[in-house]
Amino acid sequence: MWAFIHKLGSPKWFYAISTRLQPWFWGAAAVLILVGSAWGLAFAPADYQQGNSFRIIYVHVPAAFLAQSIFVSMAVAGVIFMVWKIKIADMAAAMMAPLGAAMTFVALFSGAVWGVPTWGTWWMWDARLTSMLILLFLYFGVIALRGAFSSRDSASRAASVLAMVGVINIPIIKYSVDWWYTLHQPATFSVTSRPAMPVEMWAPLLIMVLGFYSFFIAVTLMRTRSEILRREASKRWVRELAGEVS
Amino acid sequence: MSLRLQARKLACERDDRWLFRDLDLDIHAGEIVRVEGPNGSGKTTLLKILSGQLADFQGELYWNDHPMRRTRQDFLANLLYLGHAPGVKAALTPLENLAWYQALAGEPDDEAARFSALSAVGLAGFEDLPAGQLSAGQQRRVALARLELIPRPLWVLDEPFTAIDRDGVAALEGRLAAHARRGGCVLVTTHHELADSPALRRIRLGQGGDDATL
Amino acid sequence: MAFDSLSAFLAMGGHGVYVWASWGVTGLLLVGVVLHARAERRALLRDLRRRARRAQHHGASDAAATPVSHREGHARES
Amino acid sequence: MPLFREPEGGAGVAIRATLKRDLVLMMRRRSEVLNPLVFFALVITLFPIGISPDPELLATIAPGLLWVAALLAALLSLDSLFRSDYDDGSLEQLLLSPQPLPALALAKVAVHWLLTGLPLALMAPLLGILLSLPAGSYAVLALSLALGSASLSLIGAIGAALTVGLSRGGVLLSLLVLPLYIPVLIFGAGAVQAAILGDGVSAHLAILGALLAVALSLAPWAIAASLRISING
Repeated sequence: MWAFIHKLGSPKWFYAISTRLQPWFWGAAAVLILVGSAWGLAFAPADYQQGNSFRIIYVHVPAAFLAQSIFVSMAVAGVIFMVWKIKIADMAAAMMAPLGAAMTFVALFSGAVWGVPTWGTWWMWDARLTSMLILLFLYFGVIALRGAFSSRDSASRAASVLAMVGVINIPIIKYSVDWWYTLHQPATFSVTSRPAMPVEMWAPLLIMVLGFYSFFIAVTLMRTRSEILRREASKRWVRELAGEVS
Repeated sequence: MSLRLQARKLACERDDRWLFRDLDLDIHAGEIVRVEGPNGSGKTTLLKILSGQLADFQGELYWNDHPMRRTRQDFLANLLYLGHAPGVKAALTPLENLAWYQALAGEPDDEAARFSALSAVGLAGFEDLPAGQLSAGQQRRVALARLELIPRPLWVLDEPFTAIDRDGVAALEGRLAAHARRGGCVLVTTHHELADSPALRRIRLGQGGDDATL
Repeated sequence: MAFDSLSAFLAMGGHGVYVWASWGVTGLLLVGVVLHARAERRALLRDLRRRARRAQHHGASDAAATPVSHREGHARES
Repeated sequence: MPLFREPEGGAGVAIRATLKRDLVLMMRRRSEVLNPLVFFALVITLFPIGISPDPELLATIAPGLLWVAALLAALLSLDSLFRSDYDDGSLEQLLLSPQPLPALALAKVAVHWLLTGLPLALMAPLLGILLSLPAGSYAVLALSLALGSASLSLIGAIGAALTVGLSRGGVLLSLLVLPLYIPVLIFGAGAVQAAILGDGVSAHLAILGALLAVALSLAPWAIAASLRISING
């Protein structure tokens, strides 16, 4: 009986909770990103070495953080789905993947553009950029695998397994790429690893990171709510809800 | 020995369509249970669920009154499943195919038993030919030889009569009846009409599933 | 304020192209994600409402039979 | 025949039988064993033609080329690892045996390595001559490939198990598996490079061994779980 409630009650409960939580995260995301952008773009001091191109850090680093965190979240959701059979976790994982890929792309793009003023080239096989590129392929793999199955349950399980395998590999890939990079490019200037940053520089960065995380949570809540409606369309409460909204 | 496979409130959804819902089953020793229904009604799916291959369903399975999750090992040790595909390697001879199945089932490596199982299904003289050179019906017979070779009380057979000639059908039908008489249990889908007997039960799966009844 | 004038702000000390390109692409992507999520939700609700109306026409019982999501592949010979 | 007999042969018997069966099967279809080797040789032939026959240039890029080509050759044969078993129904029988599935899957992967990874490793020094690979690195090349390709087979088998039920799984398989191959490639090619430079190679080989140990301890479970998913359709 409990299992029954657990299975069927959960999406409805999640829907109600997330409907209430969602505006807060949207608000936080908007405020944090606006404040962080204004501060980072206009008020933070220019870097003594890189000048104003340094301001790319305020989108590059949050996007890179998010890109990695989303993959880890996907794997955690996969574990929750596989072990406790909670479908909400899988819906969230499915909705996160494209956002994660988008964030990886942002990190790659901003990193590449940043490379022009710092290295004088659009692409450098920098350790961080290389890891990001591999992460992008991992995202593509998870998304493609999910799309390839005709049965939704199999698709969910396969994507969960791949996300778990991927998340075990990410640190291995990261360390091996770092090692490979130091071997081939000894003592090259790396864009983001620098001696202590003054507070006027890292405070906006922190705000931007928090803003990006809020944005991620808000988008995931919203899209998971949509996915609930899609998957549970035949359930009574969804039909009633659709009637109310209209 | 006890032999009881139960399903409670079994429901399975495929592509937003219920194959069956609220299906209760109770299968005992000495029974032949024939699953019936039109194409696409979920016969194979039901057999796969009942043989523990599919996880994507609602409801509970019990093996000898214990939840299947906990008795899976014991259940598998009692099960012999024959699927749509015969599971016969074309590049191996019937003898080699059976040897693998023997080892997989934890049976002793016994060549004489393999020979007699093959001759019981009418494949005497074909033991050492690559299975790829046999006809479809003969390949199916290689798979059926497992029924003679591996002692398992619960048989789950998906369309076992496919591609088999008339004599073979009669022999197999007799084989199923004999298994049930000895206290075994057979779960089968087939388009072939089985002769009525007290041991025979039918489960009908209807389109849409609401009318799935015993 | 790190800049004296608007033009200095836009020029970013000669690095304007790179800074604004990065920020622009990021901003566009974030806005795109939000718009996509909203469009997705609206389309879904529209679909659900249409189904609800149809169900009222046909009698409420068989609303469950038609799927919203049209995944590839249909019931194969089972 | 009795109605029921308790399975007495343990997992060891089943594993040995599966090893034997897969070896016999591969031996009867020798072209499947030879194809990756021929592919390996062909790809290595393309590089001097496409880049330059200059021995010095070739020597500097040889470790990477040999490793990448061997990796692709191993990938080529992965798709068929579970495919024929899936098609003829033996895979569902494998899943329904009362033996531990990870161990049986490991047996199949072991055969794959024995007939793909190991031959590729043994063949690589020959192709190294074609690329004027500096002397002194040949043994390391073969050893690193033998060690690394075992990890590749294990990781690749996860992808093969995930895609075996899909009709067009081949391309998807490469997409899933290649990013996961990168650490093995880095340390494998790195070992050969280190041997050429005269540095110690034991660190590289130790890391390759560590990667193999991780793959050996985790991959069989992932493969088993993936096979169960794929059989669901």
